[in-house]
This record gives sequence, C-alpha cells and structure tokens, in this order.
Amino acid sequence: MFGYTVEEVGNIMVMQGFSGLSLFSVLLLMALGLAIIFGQMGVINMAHGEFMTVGAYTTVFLSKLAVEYDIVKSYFVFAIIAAFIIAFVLGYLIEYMMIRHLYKRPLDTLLATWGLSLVMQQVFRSTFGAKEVSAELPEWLLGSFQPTEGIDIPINGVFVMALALIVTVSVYLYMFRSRGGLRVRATMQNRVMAGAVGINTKQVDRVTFALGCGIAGVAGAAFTTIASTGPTTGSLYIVDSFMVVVFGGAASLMGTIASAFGIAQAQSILQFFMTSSMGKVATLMTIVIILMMRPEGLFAAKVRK
Amino acid sequence: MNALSEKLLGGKQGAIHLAILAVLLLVILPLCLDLFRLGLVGKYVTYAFVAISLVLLWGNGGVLSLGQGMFFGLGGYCMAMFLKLEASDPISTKIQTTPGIPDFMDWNQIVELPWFWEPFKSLPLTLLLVLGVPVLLAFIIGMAMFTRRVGGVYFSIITQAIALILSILIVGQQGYTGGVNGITDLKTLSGWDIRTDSAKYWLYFVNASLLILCIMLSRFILTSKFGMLLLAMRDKEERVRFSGYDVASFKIFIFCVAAMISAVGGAMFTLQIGFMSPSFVGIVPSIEMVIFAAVGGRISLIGAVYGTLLVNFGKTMFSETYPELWLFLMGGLFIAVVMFFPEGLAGLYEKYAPYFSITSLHTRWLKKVQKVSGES
Amino acid sequence: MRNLNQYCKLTKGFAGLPIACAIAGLMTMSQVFAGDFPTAAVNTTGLAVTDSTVKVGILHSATGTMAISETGSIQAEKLAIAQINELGGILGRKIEVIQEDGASDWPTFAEKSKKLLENDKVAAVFGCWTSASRKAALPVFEKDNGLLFYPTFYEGLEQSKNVFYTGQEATQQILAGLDWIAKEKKAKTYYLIGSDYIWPRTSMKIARKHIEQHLGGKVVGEEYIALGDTQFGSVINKIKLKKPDVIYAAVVGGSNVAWFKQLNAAGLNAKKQTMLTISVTEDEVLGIGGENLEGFYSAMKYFQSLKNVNNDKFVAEFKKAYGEASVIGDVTQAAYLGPWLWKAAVERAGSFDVDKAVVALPGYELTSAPEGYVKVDPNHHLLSKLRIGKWLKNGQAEVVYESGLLQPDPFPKGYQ
Amino acid sequence: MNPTEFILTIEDLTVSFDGFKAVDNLNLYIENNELRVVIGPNGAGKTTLLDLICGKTKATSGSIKFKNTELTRLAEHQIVRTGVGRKFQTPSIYENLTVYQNLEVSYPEGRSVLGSLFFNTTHAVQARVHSIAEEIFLIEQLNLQAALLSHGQKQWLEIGMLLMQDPELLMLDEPVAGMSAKERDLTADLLNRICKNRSVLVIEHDMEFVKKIAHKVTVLHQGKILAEGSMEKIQSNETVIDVYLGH
Repeated sequence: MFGYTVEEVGNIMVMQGFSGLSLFSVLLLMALGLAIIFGQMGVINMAHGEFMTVGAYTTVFLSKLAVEYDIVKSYFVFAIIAAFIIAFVLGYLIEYMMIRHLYKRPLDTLLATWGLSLVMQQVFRSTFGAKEVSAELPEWLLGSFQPTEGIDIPINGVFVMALALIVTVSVYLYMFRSRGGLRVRATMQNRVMAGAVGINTKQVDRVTFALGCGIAGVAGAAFTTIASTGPTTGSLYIVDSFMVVVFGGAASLMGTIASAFGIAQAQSILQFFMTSSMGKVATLMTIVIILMMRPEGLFAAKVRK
Repeated sequence: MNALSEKLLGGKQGAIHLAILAVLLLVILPLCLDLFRLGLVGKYVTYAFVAISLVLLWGNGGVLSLGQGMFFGLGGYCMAMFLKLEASDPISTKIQTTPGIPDFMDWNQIVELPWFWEPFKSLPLTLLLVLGVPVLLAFIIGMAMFTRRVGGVYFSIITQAIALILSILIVGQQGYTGGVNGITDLKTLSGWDIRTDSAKYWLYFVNASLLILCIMLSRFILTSKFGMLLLAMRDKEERVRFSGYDVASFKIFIFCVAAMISAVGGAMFTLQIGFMSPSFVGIVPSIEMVIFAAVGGRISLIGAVYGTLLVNFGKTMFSETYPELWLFLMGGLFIAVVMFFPEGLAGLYEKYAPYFSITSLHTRWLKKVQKVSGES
Repeated sequence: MRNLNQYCKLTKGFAGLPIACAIAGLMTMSQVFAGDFPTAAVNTTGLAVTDSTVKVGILHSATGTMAISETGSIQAEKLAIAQINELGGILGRKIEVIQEDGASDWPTFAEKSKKLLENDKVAAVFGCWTSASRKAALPVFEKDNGLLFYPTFYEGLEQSKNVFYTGQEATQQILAGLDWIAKEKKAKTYYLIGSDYIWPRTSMKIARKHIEQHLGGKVVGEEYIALGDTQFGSVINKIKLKKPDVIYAAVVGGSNVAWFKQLNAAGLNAKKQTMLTISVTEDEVLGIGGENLEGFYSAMKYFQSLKNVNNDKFVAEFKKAYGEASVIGDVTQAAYLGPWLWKAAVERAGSFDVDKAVVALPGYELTSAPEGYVKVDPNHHLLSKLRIGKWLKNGQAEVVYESGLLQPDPFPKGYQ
Repeated sequence: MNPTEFILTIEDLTVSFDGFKAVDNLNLYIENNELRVVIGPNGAGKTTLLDLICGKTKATSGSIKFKNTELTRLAEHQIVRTGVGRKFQTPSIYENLTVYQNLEVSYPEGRSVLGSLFFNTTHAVQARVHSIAEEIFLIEQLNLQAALLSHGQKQWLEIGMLLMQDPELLMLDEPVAGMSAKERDLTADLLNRICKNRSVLVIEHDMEFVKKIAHKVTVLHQGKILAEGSMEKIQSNETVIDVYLGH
C-alpha cells in the first residue's frame, strides 16, 4: 500500500503507537503537578513551567559535577530526587510568601504567578546565562533498542514513560491511600470542617502546593533527556499543561490521565497525517470546542446543586 | 447637568477626572515631549484601549479574558491589510513575479490575491471590518461559553488557548498573513503618508481623542442600569438570572464591546507604528495588558489609562538603563500590585486624594486659624 | 608634538592589545586624528559625533526567548568596538556604545531603533537577529536614514540602502551546500524540515527548486514545526517511512534541541542517516550536546575551528574577553565584522554621514576577517565562502568542504 | 378536574441525579391567591421542587404548567418573565449595592441588553421602590449598603426584590430562617398581605409560623407527596406524625 511494504507500514505503526505513548507520558508528567495545584487547590500557577525549568537546571548542574567526579552512569537518579527536593522547597517558600494570601482570589494568583514566572526566568538567565545548556547524559539513556530490524524504540522515551508511571502511581497512593492525602482531600472539599476536626489546613495547603511544584521539578529533570534547557524553556510547556488539566476536568486525577492520553494520541496521529504545526492547531481547536460543549471537562461528576 | 451627559461623564467628579486626562493627553504631553517620546505615548495609548476594555470586562463584569490581545491584533491586522494593499501597487512591486500583491505573498508563490483580502481594497469596508471581525469572533466565543455558563478561571484559560491557536495560525499561514514577520512596511493611508512627522502628530491626536470617546462610551454603559447589573452579576449571578435577566446576553454584549474597543486600539497601533505583528495576538501581550488594568485599578476606566502609561514608561525607562534587569521589575510589579494594592492607582487615589483636595485643605486651614484665634 | 602623540597612541594601542592592532594594521592605512577631521566636516547631518567621540547603537535581545541566540552577537560587537577604540577609534574618535534591549519582541525593536536614531542620533546600529525584528526596524532606518549592520544569515528577498548584511543570504548558504551533499553522498532523495516561519520556508523553497531543477533529486517530504514545539515523534516516524538520503533541516530555538535529541533516540544517528542543517552553529551545540550531533553536517560560512591567522587571533581574543568556555558561532563572527566594516566605510568616506558612508563601503575588501577574505558587494551583502562542517563529539566542527567565493544574490532568478 | 382553574399544575414530575430520585412522580396543584406551605423532613425534595419549577434544575420527566405555559422547556429568565418569583434559602441579595439599588435592579423593565442601557429611573420606578420598601419595613434603610442589613432584613429585602417584579406565583424557601420572634410575626403579616392578589408557595420548618400563614399544607417525603390538606388534618395524619412531626 502507498508503495510501502506491509512490514514497513507495520513497523511505522508500532513506532507511531509508541511515540503517541511517550507524548502521553510527557504530557502526563507536565500536568500531574498542575492537576494537584490547580485541580485540588484551585490555584492557577502560571509559573508551573518555571518550576520544571528549576528541575532541568538542577539536573544540568549535577551532570557537570558528575562529569568531574566521573559518576555519569548513576547520577541521573539522584538528579531526579534532587530536582524534586529543590522544587518542593522552593514551592513551599513561594506558598508561604505569596500564594497563601491569594486563595480567595483565583484570578489574582494567575497574575501573581505570571509575575513570578518572569522573575524566575530572569534569575535563570542571570545565573546560568542566556544560552541553552544540555545535561551530560549517561550512555544507558541514549540511543534506542531494536526488538526487530526496522523498529527503533527510543530509550529516553521508555525512561520518561517509566518515570511518568512511577510518579502517577505514587501520587495516586498519596492522595487516595494515605492519611496525608486524606487530609488534603478533606481540606479541599471542606476547609472549615477539616479545620474543625483538627487538620492543620494551612500546613496542608503548603505541602500540597510544594508537592505539585516538586513533581514539576521531576518532570523538568526528565525532559532534559528529550528537550532543551534554557531560561524560557518553561514557557513552552505551560499552555499544554493547562489544556491537559482543564480538559480532564480539573478536580479528577483520572481525568488528567485520560485527557493526557486523548490529547497525546490525537496530536501524534494528526501530526503524522498533517503538517506538524497544523496538527497542533487542529488538536488545540478540538480541545477548545469540546471544552465549550462540556466546560466542566471530561471527568467531572454530575452533582446535585 | 442632564441625564445623558451625566451618564457619559459619570457625574461631576468623573467629568473633572476625564477633563484632566484629556488635557494631559491632548495638551500637556504634546507640548513637553519631542515627537519620538510622543510617539511612544501614542503607542501606550493604543494599549490603554485594551486596558479600559478589561476594566469593563474584568473589573466590572468579573470575567477575565486572557485573549484581549487577539482583538487588538485582529483590529490591527484588518487595518494593516488595507495599508499593505495600498503599499503594494503594481509599480512599486514590479520586481515581483506577480506585481500588485503584497511582497510576502509573492515570496510564498501565491499568484493572486486571496479572496478574504479583497474587501480590504476599500477603506470604508476596512473600517467596518476593523470593528466587525473582532466583534464577530467575540460574539461566537461569548455565545459558546456564556450560554453554557463557562466562567472564571475556565473562561480565562480557554480564551488563552484560543489566542494561542490564532497566533499559530497566523504564523503558519504566512502566505496569507505575513507569518511571524507580520505585515510590515506600510506607507500611506489613501495617499496620505503616515510616516511623516505631521501625520504622526495627527494620528496621535486622533488616537487620544478616540480613547477619550471610548472612555465616555464605557462610562455610559457603566452608569446605566446595565452597569448596575454587571456589578449585581459579579455579586450574585443566580439572583440576577432569577430576576428575569438573560445573564448570558449581558456578558456576550460586554465581551463584544470590550473586543471592539481593543480592536480600535489595534487599528490605531498599526497606523502609528506602521506595522502589525502576530506577537500581539499571542498570550504574553494579552496577560501584560491585564496587568496594565490591574495597576490602574480594575474598576476605574481613567485609572486603567494611567496604569498603562505608567507601566509602559517604567518598562521603557528601565529597559534603557538596565536592559538585562527590567524583567525583575516587571515581574515584581505583577506580584506587588496583586498582593499589596489590588485596588491599584485608583485605590491609592481614593485613599489619599481627599486629604489633598481643595476643600479638605481649606477646612484644615480654617481649623488652624480658629486654633490660632482661640489662643490669642 | 603630533608624532609624539602618535607614538603614544600606537604604543598604548600595541601595549594594550597587540593582536587587535595587528588586525588594525591590515585594516587601517595609518593612525589618524580627530584634528584632521573637524567635526563640522565629517558630520553634516547632526549625528552624535563630537571632537572626541562618536555614538553607535547595539540593538539585540538581552531578554526573552531570543536572548539565547543574540547574546553572542552582542559580545562580538562589543569586542570589535573595544578593539577599534584601542586603536584610537574612528577618525580619531572613540566609539561610545548605547545598548538597547529588543526583548525578543519585534515592535520593541522598532521602538528602540527609533530611539537610537531620533533621540541618540547614533551614527550606526549593529543589531537585529531574526528577520521579524529586522523587518520591524527596517522602515524606521529607511525613514530616519540610519545605518544598520545585520549579522544573521537570512532568507534574502531584501536589499536596503540603509542596511549592510554581514551574514549570508539564502542562496549563498544553500546552493553550494546542496551541490556538495549531492555529489559527496550521491543523494537523490531529500526530506526538508524547518521551523514554521519565513526563513526556513524561503530557504526550503530555494532548496526544493535547486534539488529538483539542478540536482535532478527528489523532495520526498517537506515539514514545518510550530515555533517552540518540542515533540517530534510523529515527524521522525514520517521520515523513517520515507527513508530520505538526506534530511535538510532548518529547525530553530528550543525545538532544535528537542529535534536532535529525539532524532538520536529514535536511532537516526549519523551512522544511519545523513543530515545537512543550516540552523546549527556552535551556539546551538551548547544546548543540543555534541553527542547528539556527532557526524551530522552544517552549512555555514564560519566555524570556530577554522584554521587561519585571523581566526586564531579572533578566537583567542574572544575567549580572553568572555571566558574559555565561550563558543563562537557563524552569526557571532558575522556580528564581529559589523563594526570593522563600518569603520572602513567611514574612513573611506572620510565622513560619518550615512549617505557618504553607504556609497563608500561597496567594493571594500576585508582581508582580516576571521572567516577569511570577504568583499562588500554593491547589493550590500558580502561575497563570502561556504563551509561544510562535520560535528564532533566535543561540540566543534571539522570543516570538510570549502566553496569558492560566492556572489550574494538576494533576489535569485529562477528560485522565486 | 380542569387544570385551567389552577395557576400552577405539576404532573408526574420526576428528577433523578445519577439514579437517585430527588422528586419522584409528583403531582401538585396550586390555585389562584392560594398560600401553600410545603413541609417535610430534610432531603424530602422541597428545595429541589422549587428548583424544578423555576428552572434551576431540569426535570427528567413530567410537566410543570404555569397558567397553561409549559415551564420545563423554558430558561430561568423566561420562567421569571411568565410571572414566577423565587426566593432562595439563604438570602441572596447584592451585598455591595444599596437597598434602593437592590430594589431598582429588580424592577421588571429594561430587562434586555439595550433596554437596560437606555433605562431611566422614572418617578414611577421611584414610587414603586418606596412603596415596596414601606411594605418590607426597610423604608429607613433605603440608602444603606445591603451588606449591612441584619439577617432578617436581608430576607425581607429579597422578598421585596421579588415583589418589585410583581409575580403571580411567589416561591419562598424558608423565609423566616434566622428571624427573631417579632420579625416572624411581621413576616407572617407581610405574607398574608401579599398573597391577596397572587399565589404563594412557601417551604418552612417552623410549625408555629406555618399555622399562622398556611391555607393548605403539602407534606413531602422522599420526593413523594405524603399528605395534603389543612394544617389540622395534617397534624392528625398518622403517617405524617410518623415520618415527620413525630421526630
């Protein structure tokens, strides 16, 4: 068909399916942190992308050290953990200094965090320079492996997938299987009541926000394997992240996963059959139209008003 | 004063404030600034249109659109398309493969003018479309979202996405739109060279006067029952609905008006700066313009204008002295305004102006006098 | 007195910057003094020229997404100006720089050019990087009759009295490169891919015409990626399906890094796939990482690894000024030429007046450019050579091919 | 029985939220100038019933006829315009407007976009605002910001806002919640006065108050009508005592 052998087409379909999946895990990683911050707390964190960049720069920085001490093989795991911790702490501070004063005014958090993102970008620029940098990656993260001739499965793609899976599962366990998560959900559903039963809601807010940022940091670290690291890298991700979360129906983790999957498949398929930029437009367009018809997103439960 | 002027000027206070602004824009600034700085002010004023549109929509309507840049951009593009057609007459474009069409089309192997460019051959039609296209888009978006009661954050994010789509489209379809370069190298408006100094002065005054007009229009809307209903909706939308009002239609209307005002700003931008670029349609400018309004103080039309002027002067000055640091200031401003003076300039004015007003000075002076006389 | 004075100047110059002076030796016939050129005579159009100084502007993005690319140009222009000042400046006048930030925002470029020309009355501006910023600024330069030196390789289709283009226009960069790859790699099928804006699209248009009409090759795919898009899975699969002999790439910015990283991860490395790109210089390599580029080719007029006297000096100077780690890309070098060319123009004209300088420059031969000999063409572009660099793991390129001197042709017949 | 005698005719009305039937196959008839009180334990579906009538919630099946116009297909504001007014459980007024403005906004003219733009506060309007304010005991507070009113006064203000619309059917969800005994008496008089030329449908828990006003009482239980009739009859009704009064 179309002058290609069946095998060729088969291989492409396999790889195409895979790239759909890896795009899915990329979007999922981007969105998870936001799903917690926006979905659970209703805070519109426009600086989400910058928290990812924090993770990315952490990785780059550590990779430089790794090269010096010649531990390139193993450092990446630590890098991810470090990225999480740093982004987490930063998020904790930001919540304390800024966000907590704005819970009553969601649209204002949007403006304030936008301002924050500008500041962070400039901080990156002044500390790491305006030029893009790349992390020294361990061999085992490079290249691809070939189950059969003609099929290449990108290793970094697999890596990102695995990471996305781990993060998602742990978020799920935390939110729905742990006391901590219970407190979070309680607080978000009924702050007053939660306070009344002795939950330190302020603390919960702070940790929840920080957690979201931490996950963003992990995402950023992971993306050093597939994309660029520069002062303005974060701005590449922010809109997509919000699309995923909103499309999924802000409050639900399942929704986020589902919408990440849907968007990823749509985009990778459209971009295969149309030109890349038109593919992107088509995807966004579809999302917007669906959102207009179903504003509460895909997975919002119908409730009795 | 009678009902109408009352509504247009918004009472004695309003009239005074408007007059002060008018004098500042139309007399003082032109007198003290050289043409270059005045040109800058002219540019800022075009942003002020967007700022006041946001005062209507966000400050009073409680609906934050992160896509006002779209309407500014569309207005600008419509104007630019007309000017571009005029600039690319067969003689001046004879080196092209197809003379008589805009240069960027020629570069993209387009051999005849696309149908949607045709209307922009006539000025009246163009002026109509400058207002019409953005309003139509706003109407469609509004219909789709307000009738389904999409509001608050969701509205903001969706408008943002639409802005993104539009900018990707414009950049992608460069054969028809000029792509990322925008529509550049505009020369004359029906034979009148808009690049000359005299033209610049004229355009500045037209621009400023239009702004004053738009403020009066907005005043009219806000002081009417419509304005009161906007406030009511922001407070208890359900109640308004159950008082027999079709809430959606009101929101759609104010959204369209806001789009129209922004579009006027865009068109004036094109005329004064001499080109239009997709960098206005995107997300960043849309959000920056929100901060102009916020600095001015969301609910105050006049405040929004001062806010815009202030922020942009700050931006220009600061970026001249410390090119690499102005982002800190800009970002800091966003945070500070939101956290420390959500009322913006207008708020500060409300708070401190009475203290300096003639009457209060007078009374304080009287007190002093009495005190003195009392002692003697 | 004057001789003594001259002696001091020279020693100072030499003591301060021997290398720069050596360059200057080639560049200026002899040391000159403000005294010989009364301001009234050399500046009849009210530019910011005093008896001892002359103001110029540098206009690039120090902030925003483009700062990534434009920083190098700023550094190079400042370096050149510093060296010129060390040599006693131009017509005995020291150059004062006014730097403005374009902030990666085209309208701002227009605003700042206006400021530089109308307020600061600078004698020349070195700046702009993207075509969009140049297009925005151009009308201002033409109206105020300013003088702009533009460093980036670009799509051509432009020629202005007020602009000198020190980078290559499309045909210079594309044709020779394609000829080489077609001959060298026996390439028949090509896959064209670029970011979605005017420069890649115009370049690809020219490339396609050349491939189909002159090389008898076939374009099996043409793809444009939205600026800032970082996901290439599908595009790469399309390429795998078409199996082109050569990928011809003009991807820029953040996308560029993602493109190469994902291409490699998908198994399309230099061992399996030939790629010629026109958008990767040493600057980009910093972000992409040598290991992802190893073995791919770039078509540029300059590479840092170029072996010649001028370049050795230039690289040494640059690293001295901006640190060992700093790298020099094609555009950075082109930006470095700007001030020197302007100096030549002014000195040939014996005046700072734009009109005089503009007519004086064409025909000038700059023998001391790091890229080697270049000549200013009447169409305000430079005659220059094209090199093909093969990227090494360490982020440097090995020059594997060097063309003859190429005539710039901004409006190429048969390619439009 | 010929439905046209009734101002409101509800037949086979059902609504279910994901299977849970909040109102189940309900029939209800209200006559002109009748003051009907609906009582019932929490979750009986009282508020949902009002939501259904005024269109806040869409019915799953069944019909609601008001003066022979089918309401189930109309949008909220259209329903209001047919002459149905509804007061919410928690007083819903415009806190940052004055009492006067609250009433003026509710005046049933200039309801279209353009209408509201060119609406002028005529003497007629002012007169009406004053008379209503008189009626709801807020004439003194006309220029007070609504946020500053007491809870009871807010309840009255909302009733006043409805009266401005001069509806033929007035639905009140717990009008005396949070009122002092004195305020309750005043409200009772108010309701008895205003139901002279319109029908009123009240949801209330306070039996004393119900006694004072009710012409007829309907008892809802689990979305169904348990009993209907005069207060005396209801109070003597075994099942009712069982499920409700007994507790």
